[in-house]
Amino acid sequence: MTTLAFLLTESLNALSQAALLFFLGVGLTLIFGLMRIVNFAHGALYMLGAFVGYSLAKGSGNFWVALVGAPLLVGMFGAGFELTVLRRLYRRDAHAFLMVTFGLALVVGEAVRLIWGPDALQVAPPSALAGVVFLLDEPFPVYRLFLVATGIVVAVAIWQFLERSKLGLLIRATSQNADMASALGVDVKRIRSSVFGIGCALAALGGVLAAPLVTASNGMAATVIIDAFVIVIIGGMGSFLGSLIGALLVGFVQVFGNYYLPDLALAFMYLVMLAVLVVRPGGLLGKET
Amino acid sequence: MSKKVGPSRRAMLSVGLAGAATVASPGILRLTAKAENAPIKIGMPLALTGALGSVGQQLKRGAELYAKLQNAKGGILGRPIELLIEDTAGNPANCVRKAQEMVERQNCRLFTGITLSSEALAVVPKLAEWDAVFMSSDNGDGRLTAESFVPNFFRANISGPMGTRAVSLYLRSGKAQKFYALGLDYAWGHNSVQVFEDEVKKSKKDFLGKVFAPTGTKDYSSYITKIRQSGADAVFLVLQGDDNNAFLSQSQQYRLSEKVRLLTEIVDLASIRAVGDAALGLIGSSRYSFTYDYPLNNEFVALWKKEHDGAVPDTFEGEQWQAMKVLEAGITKAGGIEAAKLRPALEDIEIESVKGKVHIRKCDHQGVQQGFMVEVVKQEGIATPIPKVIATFPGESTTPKCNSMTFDD
Amino acid sequence: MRAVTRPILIVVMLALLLAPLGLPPFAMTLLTEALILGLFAMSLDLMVGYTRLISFGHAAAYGMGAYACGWMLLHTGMPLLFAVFAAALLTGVIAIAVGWMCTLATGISFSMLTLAFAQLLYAISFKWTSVTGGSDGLAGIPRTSGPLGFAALSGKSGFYYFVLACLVGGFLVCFALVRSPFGAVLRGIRENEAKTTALGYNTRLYKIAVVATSYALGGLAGALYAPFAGFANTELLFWLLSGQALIMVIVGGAGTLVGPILGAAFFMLMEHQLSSLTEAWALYFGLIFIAFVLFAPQGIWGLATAWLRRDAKAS
Amino acid sequence: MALLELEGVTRRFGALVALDQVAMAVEEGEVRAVIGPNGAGKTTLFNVITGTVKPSAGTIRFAGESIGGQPSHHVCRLGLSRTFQITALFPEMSARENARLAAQARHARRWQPFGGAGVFRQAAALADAALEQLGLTSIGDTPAGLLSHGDQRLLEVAMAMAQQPRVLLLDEPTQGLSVEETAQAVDTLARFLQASRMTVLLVEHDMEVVFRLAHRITVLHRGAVIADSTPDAVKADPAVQDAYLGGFA
Repeated sequence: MTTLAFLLTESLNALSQAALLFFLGVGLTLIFGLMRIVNFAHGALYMLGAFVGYSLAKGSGNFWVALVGAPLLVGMFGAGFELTVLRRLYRRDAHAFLMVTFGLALVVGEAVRLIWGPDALQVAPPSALAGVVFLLDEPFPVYRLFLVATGIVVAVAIWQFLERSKLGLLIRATSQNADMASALGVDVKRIRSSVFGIGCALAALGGVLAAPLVTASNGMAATVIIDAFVIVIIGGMGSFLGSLIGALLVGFVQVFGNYYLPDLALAFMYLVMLAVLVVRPGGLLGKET
Repeated sequence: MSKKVGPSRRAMLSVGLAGAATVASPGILRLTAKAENAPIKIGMPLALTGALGSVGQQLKRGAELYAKLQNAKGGILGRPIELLIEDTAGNPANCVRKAQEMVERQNCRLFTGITLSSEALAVVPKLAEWDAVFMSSDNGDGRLTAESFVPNFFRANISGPMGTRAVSLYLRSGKAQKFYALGLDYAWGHNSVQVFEDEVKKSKKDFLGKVFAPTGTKDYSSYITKIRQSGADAVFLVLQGDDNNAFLSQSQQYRLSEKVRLLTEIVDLASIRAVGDAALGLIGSSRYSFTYDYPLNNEFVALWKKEHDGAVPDTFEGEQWQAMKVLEAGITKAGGIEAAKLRPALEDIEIESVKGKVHIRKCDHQGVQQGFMVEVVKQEGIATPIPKVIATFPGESTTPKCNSMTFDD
Repeated sequence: MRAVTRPILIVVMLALLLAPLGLPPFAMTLLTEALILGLFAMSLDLMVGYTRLISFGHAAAYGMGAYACGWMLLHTGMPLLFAVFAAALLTGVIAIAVGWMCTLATGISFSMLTLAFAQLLYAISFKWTSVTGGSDGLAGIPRTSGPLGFAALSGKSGFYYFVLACLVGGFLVCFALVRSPFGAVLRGIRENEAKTTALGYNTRLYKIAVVATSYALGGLAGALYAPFAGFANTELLFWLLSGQALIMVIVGGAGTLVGPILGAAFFMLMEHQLSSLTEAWALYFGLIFIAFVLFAPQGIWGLATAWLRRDAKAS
Repeated sequence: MALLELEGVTRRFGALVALDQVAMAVEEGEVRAVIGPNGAGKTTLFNVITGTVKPSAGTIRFAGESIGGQPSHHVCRLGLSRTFQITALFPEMSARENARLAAQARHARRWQPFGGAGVFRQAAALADAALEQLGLTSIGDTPAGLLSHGDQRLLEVAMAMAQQPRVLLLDEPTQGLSVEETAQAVDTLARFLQASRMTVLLVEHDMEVVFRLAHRITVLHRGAVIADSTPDAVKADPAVQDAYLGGFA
């Protein structure tokens, strides 16, 4: 393998991981930006996405159905949870959200185990994406290129949504100041439900897309929630661009770090986070808290 | 690291404790009085949920079928078997607490099925105090019969080093010359990779390098790149659960097996089901395979299918079944379950099991048994690939020296 | 209020003192573990309830205490009494550095820095095999009895009394602390940190001090756990335990000291009993937390005091 | 010598010059107001004096000691106490506890981690005195968060006073109050200032309030001092009228 081929394939690997991390992080950061909620159930919803995706793919025989359907269903579930439970808590302190989302994580995790069983389940990529392409004579999985492309598409879509659409504008206004927004006649309640739903849908999208790489398994929630936190914190809580940068930074450091210093694999993310926070306590693009 | 404990001193201590406990505790006196038909309680603090919940569930099913059939035959020594099954979620703190509850509240003195090595290592030092015997059915950590050995511990299953040894014996006659190894970054991974490295070097082949990934790794691309760059003919994998599934799925997407032969320390059905065709061509040792053609095994598989709507028994279902059989033989021979009687009865016992002869050797309580090599292949009429037995090795050649994890030749 | 709770606390104290005489062995085992976890949760309450320093990494304190104590008991032959306190002290000293770093940030960033430290320790516990035993952890940790007639501590009831004494001692320390001038400043930081600084308090020093105290007491709990369970392993440093500790504090009632002790006992006993009844225990466990948030926002201690108050009014 | 003296104090935020060579001397017992249009640098001036923002250049002397660039908790302990433009209180504590915590900050054993009855007693005495000075004794046990807006503003002043400061810095004490509330608060403040002979540095938007309370006025415009005189002289100054007062006088 030439050095150039090595750098190219590893960079693409890093980008594909960054895409998966981004789906997790951006949902979390949107929710935080708007509602100041640290959603501990984010990992569980990611897992739910993978399992719902499994069933949809199996039932329809079509991965694309899963790719669209799972985020939709999980997003609706999230919006429903906001409507029924979270809505009652906005006047309460952070403790309430912490515990209620922790509770939700346990409930979703166990429900997945009860419905789909304890064994890991296979979600194969669609046949169009199952092959390899040769990049500088080295085989590279098409599926990973697809992840990179999806990451770019979703990032651009969210960015345009926030910048251009009316709801996006309202979300940005409400993130700045909820009282002012409601004084302007904005229906804050509806925005909160939508954003919580969108955040959960993005987590589920991450889950469906990760499933062909790691299978749908009961253990997948435990580790990703921390990854998502780290990315969001590195980028700055509530910052869309920050979550993108955080995901890229962690993706590259992890992939190259695993290669050059595998002994530190467990520590890279935290070292990056420590370094960033010591220099900029609010995260790279965050406001000082 | 933990010191080596001479069995004799601990043994004497536990006998002494047993005596003292019998005198001191009215509960035990009451129980011994009606021990004739009191149930035999077997404690199983299992990881039924959590990342290794799949393994815990297998152990549970294996034990439950055994207990059901054996109780239908009148139990052991005319006493019914009562399984005390509890979930630990794979957390050693829960495991120790649940086990302690079984001892203190239910007066349970037999354990099996403790799922994770970390759980087993936490429980094992307490066995003497509890005066309890622990028959391992899935713990692979070589240390349990080496540095961490205690007299009340027995292992009916194939250990990590034994699995690795089977792989290396198989390779001696193979064409592959250059090897690389990838293990999980914890005790089991390190031990097994070490055994493998020694074996490769002993057989005068090239060991090109090794790398360890932490449990919970989701992206194996960097490790796959390392394997590809090493130029090895074959890579030895010591992976488990989600990590194993992730690696196999991703290496298939990289077409890794077209270039490098994949060898693994442990092949099990749950993993094959999870990754499907990505497991095809995988060669590895198996702790138990339903495909092993042997009268007792065929009988067991038939029983299992009848009970479970035609499903075949998985690795740890078979292992747990065998562990129960060993325990049964020991209890029958000892005429009771008291550790002081059961321990000598189990030492040097030999039974016919689903995997052939199993002999619990006296020196470190390891069950000496055949090693199996399987290859994952497609079979007509079955959707998921199956592990086919391609070689067996006698127990004498796959079991390490007493109280160690290494091999002489 | 105080007039109502004080006699109750005295009765509970007496019951705890007499427990070994009447309780069966396993109830004693559970009670001892509940008290250890209670001490751990109470130590976190100093940060969460009294200073609004929400730590996502308190497992670091527990794990450090457990490993340090376990290592000393296994390798130095130091008696139990000294090893436990030395481990707590060591945890507190290391926490000064941790506190210094983490208090560079505030709010959620503070929480994440504590998490980062805990996870780095978790990674270290895997790698520093010669001291921590790697993934196997330290097993077979003895309760080495000491000189000066402290042999009784290694027995079942003796150890229970030792744990009880540590919990009561820890409680008195916390109780005095939160009612002292120092504690008044902590309340100030909790309610409005910028204002507290403007009044002329060097709030960062107070925060570092409270982190160190909290970790030292959390370390004490961990140091008791190691000889109690006989092992120390990486799970004790994992973030899941940090999350659980936070839940114990909130479910019990943050900022009450007694509440988190009850919360810890509730959490542990609930998990233990539920998981015996059903494999789907996590489902019910999660629903209980959600119900608590919705219907008992003040936590267990809030429920208990409200009930006592009503009782007192009725009589 | 003046109690608080500023010389050539400059503060830049990037290209923006928020304070430009500000010089000013506040005598003991004087009530000095700083006025100026929005963005003139009034709040930055407060922040520079109290140490929340470091000056880019210049010296600040308090009772002869240079305090420029010292951390705010240190500056505060020397005897400069401030209030904030946006009410900053401890909402769950009673008014008395708010003032007591403020007084405690001046106590040598403010950090004592046990007991502390003596510390509390002494601080409470100062707190009660300060509440009395501002006419808040009757609401001493009410949680600060539940007080009326006017009382909250006065409580802030009481908290500053409980610290027995040598200079009191008031940042828009009537900010956010209604007309009636303002009138009441200004009455109370005027009575209190007269009785206490406190040295005060005051930033205020409401010109009526300024002319009622201040002995002397400094006018800031784009970070620079454009006038520094008695209220009447400032009212008459055409430069000030141009820059700021408009048609007020």
